[in-house]
Amino acid sequence: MIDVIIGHYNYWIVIVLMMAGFYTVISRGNLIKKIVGLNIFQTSVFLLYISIGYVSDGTAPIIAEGFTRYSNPLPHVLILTAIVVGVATTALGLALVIRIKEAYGTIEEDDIHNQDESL
Amino acid sequence: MKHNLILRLIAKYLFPIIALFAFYVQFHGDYGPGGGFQAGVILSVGFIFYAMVFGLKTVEQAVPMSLLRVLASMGVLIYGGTGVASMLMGGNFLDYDLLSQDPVSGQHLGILLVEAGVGITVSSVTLMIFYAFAGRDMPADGEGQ
Amino acid sequence: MIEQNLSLLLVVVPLLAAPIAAMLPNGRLPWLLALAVSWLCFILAAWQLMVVIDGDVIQYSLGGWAPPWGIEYRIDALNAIVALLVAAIAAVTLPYALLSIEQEINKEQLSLFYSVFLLCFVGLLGITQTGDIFNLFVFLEISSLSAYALIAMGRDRRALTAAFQYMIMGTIGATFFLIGVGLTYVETGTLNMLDLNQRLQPILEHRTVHTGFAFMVVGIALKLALFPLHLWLPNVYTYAPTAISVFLAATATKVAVYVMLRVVFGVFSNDFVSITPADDLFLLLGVIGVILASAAAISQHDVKRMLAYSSVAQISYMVLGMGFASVYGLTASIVHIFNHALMKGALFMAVGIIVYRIGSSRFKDMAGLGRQMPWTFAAIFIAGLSLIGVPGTAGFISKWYLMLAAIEQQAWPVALAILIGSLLAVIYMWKLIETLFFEKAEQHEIGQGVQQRSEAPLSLLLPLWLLVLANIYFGIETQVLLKATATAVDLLGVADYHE
Amino acid sequence: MSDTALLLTALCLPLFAVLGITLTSRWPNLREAVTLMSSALLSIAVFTIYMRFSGGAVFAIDIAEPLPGLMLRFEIEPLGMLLALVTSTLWFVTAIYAIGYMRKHNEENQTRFYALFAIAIGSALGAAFSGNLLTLFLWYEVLTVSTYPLVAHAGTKKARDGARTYIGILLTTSILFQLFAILITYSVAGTLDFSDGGILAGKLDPAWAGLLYALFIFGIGKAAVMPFHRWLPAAMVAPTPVSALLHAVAVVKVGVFTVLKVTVYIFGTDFITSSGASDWLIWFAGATILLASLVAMTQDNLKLRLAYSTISQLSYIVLGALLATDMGLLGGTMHIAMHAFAKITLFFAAGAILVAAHKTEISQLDGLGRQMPLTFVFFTIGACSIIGLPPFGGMWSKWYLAMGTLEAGQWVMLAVLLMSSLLNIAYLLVIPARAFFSQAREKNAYSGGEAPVSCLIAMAISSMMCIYLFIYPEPFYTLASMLVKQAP
Repeated sequence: MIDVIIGHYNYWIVIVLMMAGFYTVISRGNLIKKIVGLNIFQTSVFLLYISIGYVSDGTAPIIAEGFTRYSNPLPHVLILTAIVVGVATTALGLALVIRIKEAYGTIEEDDIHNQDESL
Repeated sequence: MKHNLILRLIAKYLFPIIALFAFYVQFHGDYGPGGGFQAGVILSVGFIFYAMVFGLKTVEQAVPMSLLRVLASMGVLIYGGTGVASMLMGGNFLDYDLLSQDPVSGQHLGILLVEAGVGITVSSVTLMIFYAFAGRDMPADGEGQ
Repeated sequence: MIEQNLSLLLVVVPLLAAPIAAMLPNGRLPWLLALAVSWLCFILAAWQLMVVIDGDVIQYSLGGWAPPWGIEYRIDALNAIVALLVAAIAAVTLPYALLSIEQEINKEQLSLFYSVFLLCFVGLLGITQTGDIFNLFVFLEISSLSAYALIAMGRDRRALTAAFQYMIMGTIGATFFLIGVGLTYVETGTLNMLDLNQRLQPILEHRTVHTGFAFMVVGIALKLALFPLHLWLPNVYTYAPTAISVFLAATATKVAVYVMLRVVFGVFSNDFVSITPADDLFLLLGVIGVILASAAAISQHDVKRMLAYSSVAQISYMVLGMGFASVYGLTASIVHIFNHALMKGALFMAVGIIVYRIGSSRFKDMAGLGRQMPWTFAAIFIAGLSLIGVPGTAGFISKWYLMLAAIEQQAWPVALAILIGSLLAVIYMWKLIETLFFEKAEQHEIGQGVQQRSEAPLSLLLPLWLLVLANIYFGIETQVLLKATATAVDLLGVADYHE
Repeated sequence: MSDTALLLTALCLPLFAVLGITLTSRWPNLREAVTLMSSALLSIAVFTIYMRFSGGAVFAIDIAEPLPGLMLRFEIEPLGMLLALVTSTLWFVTAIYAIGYMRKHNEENQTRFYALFAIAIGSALGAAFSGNLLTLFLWYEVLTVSTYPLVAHAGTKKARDGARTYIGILLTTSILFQLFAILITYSVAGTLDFSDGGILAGKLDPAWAGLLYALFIFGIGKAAVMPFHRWLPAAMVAPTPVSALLHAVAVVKVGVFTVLKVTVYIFGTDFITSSGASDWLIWFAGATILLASLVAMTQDNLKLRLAYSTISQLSYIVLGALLATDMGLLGGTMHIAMHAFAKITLFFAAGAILVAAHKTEISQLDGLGRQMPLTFVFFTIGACSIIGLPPFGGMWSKWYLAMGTLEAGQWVMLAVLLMSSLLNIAYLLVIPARAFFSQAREKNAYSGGEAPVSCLIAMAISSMMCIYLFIYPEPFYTLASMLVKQAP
């Protein structure tokens, strides 16, 4: 039992981060906090990918004398792309938040909602 | 921040080092860890750091937004152009083997070009994002200065 | 030379055009470039469909790396249909966009707008072309990110909140998809969809595979606005610039439906679906979606919003087809992907023309407008009939197959729900038609913007009528589409239904 | 002209008429000339088709294949020929009538009116010549949709509400029941082609046949079997020529025509008799005949009374189909033609009274007969034909229907038919009786004379046809008996 918990510690970290991020996205009304939550959520997935690419006792996947076990580089490459996507999303999200702030004067979801309702 | 002598001094010396490191990462990319993404971000970090110390206007004079837009586009075109070039030579898209006489040097050339394109685009886009946020005049309610 | 690189050119041409458009001066040049590219892509996509319509497959290895290691573009009939659809819609939307976008968007943003539009186009085409599931994720995000940016350019400030909401939900969806891809990768060690399919077959019982499947399906369901994950959609379609509403309503969700089809039946296989509750869930959500979204459409005060809810209902039809997991069901889904794009594209265009003239899309502002704008009105009328599923229009064909699928499996409640959905469509379309034709115009209350209650310019009407005529054409002459669909369904490996 | 070309010409003529009417919208005289010309040409074309058809020519064209194995097909058989003859001749008559009526009544949007009218006729013709159930359904729906603006022509709130009921009931029944039934038929039989003896026999469990048949009977809302009859009175808000041609002839006749088609060519009379599919549906038809007659008696509005009378008469035809006997089918088929000529006369008269004297209620008609004697004479002729008195055409169809009930041993239905004839007398003949024999109660009674000449001409033609058809029921009798011979 304890082996299951400790042996899969990377998954536990991923799950905790994922839930924390997801909860932040859902529960916070502040748009910036939502983006922060989204980032945490995405990061947990990056971690998931990176940890599954790890091979026990493996080294970085660089061809060199004396090393025969390498970590799987593919998930790392994939996640590099995913990180770029994440950065783009964050940048776009922040840009939207700035424009929302300019248009509404607030970045609280409830306030924005009230302003639109009263329109 | 304009009066903080130490920072200004360090910034001046640090910038070339950051740029150099960026180029190292860029050109080392086809052998070891590194490549266009990382190099691009590092290079733009150099500019951003400089802008934080000396003000946005200084950097904008050196690297204006319009230039960045062209650079970002050019980067994508270099990347795509490499692919199209290999296609025109009768191979598949991005098949570097055909770019040069022998496949090995072709692979070298190809990845170098593609990474260069990526690097240019990433650094200019990152800078553009920074400009867009930092150069934005926020409504006068005391925030976002 | 061209034929050999056909599948790739469809992605590369708009990809290279996008940065060029960004560098062009603001004005009509970027538009011209985008137009040329979209027409070129349309020709290429039609060519591609002709090649694969008999069941051939175009394989293309990027960089010469053989699959499953390298990224492979793998085109069969299903990809080709959807790619043709995306290219065709872009090719008719762009002529339409010229005037409406000049009215809605700042002059300084024009070249960027068309650049981002092309990026969105690349993303959608890329999704249809690629045979690599991670590459698919990347294209999905390219299209989504550019879509968020395009939506945010809408005139109303609510476009910003709509785009933000869409971005949050879309990113969660994409991340879910990514988790699913990761979990299946752990189990199989491959990302090539064909290879995945083969390697998954022996391990269909594994719990990780099931978890991965669940994550992927939920992720895509967010993107395609499957009820009840549709909350982002009405705002987006309502507040986005008109041409973008047309383009996204006709393509974005359809491409997501394609992804769902490809993942569920192409990657995991029909055998897998039958051991999971996914098919029943599709049926259940489809039925609820059809009824509730149609009912919601009836109570809207804004036409664009009404059409958006109608889209949710129509997407539910496609999901129903997947739920049946039979030849008829999938045929219905694929044909409806195509036909719904035609009818919704036409309807959003027509409403956009009205907005172009009177500056509002609310029912009360367009009372009696049918008399001043007879051609627009006639277009709404015919496209509306297609939406309802009246015979002689494209909408009838897809409803026909869907009903056959339901009757075949004796799923009477579902059959009833489909018919009731059609009736609800009658009600909300008739509400619009009556308003346009019989209400008396209120003189004192007018929306802001241009106030010319007269027929729209030809460059807006022509693309609209092209789509309207397509609605009739594909309701009568369906051989090519049905043949391609039959090939596609065959390749997805769904057997005839047996009791 | 070859047979195929002739058929296509007939089908396209109304479309050309639409084009011509739209183009000449600025010159009303020319526009009406176009309408008259095309209706005359159509009548000639359809009559030529009939001549060739009775000479043994086979008309069949496949236009397109919208669904694999399901053609968009036109094919002529006796029943459709009959409907086409009735529709095209009466279009001509109505066109004459409409010119006088619309001008006298100062209606707006006359171009739209004439154009949509032509579309409606075209789709009725398309339905008549349909070669399979899918094509028939297509035209059925086109007819529904194209007549909607005609019903709502006045644009008032009342007209819009009426039109909404109209389209609501017709579309609801057709989508919810009829389309469903067609789909079930297709998935059971694998085809929708009309074929002698039906396509369902032996493929469908007889226990389900009744249910499917009911889906058809109620799904064909245009046949106005209770409880889906509300649209017909609602449609009376339309201008009178519309009520006359569409809601006495084209639309409702397409409805009962579809019922007959389904009975003969989809189920097959043998299958219906052997499976007992129609046993319980007959009661609906019988109830509709009686109830609608009773309701008609309570209506004071002339057009509403005629509408309920139509509902009742339509169920005669449905009854003929449900009996599924030779005589029943013969009577039902002939009643399509006989009722059409009689009922259109009645509607013409109602419209003439409206444009001339501006009266809509029966209680206002007292003494009007002396001012408009011709109109009321024509009305009486039409009414007698509907009742089924000799020497009027309506007698033949009632006769055969009664024979049909005897053949099927449905004594109750025979009683229903006789009762209904009595009720017809009560609610129809009372109208001319009041007009001729009562004294006008109002002080400033109408004294303006007859309706416009073109209205009178139209009424004269249609009422003379009622008499002519008694002496010489030829084309219709021949066609009906051809149909019955085909149905084994």
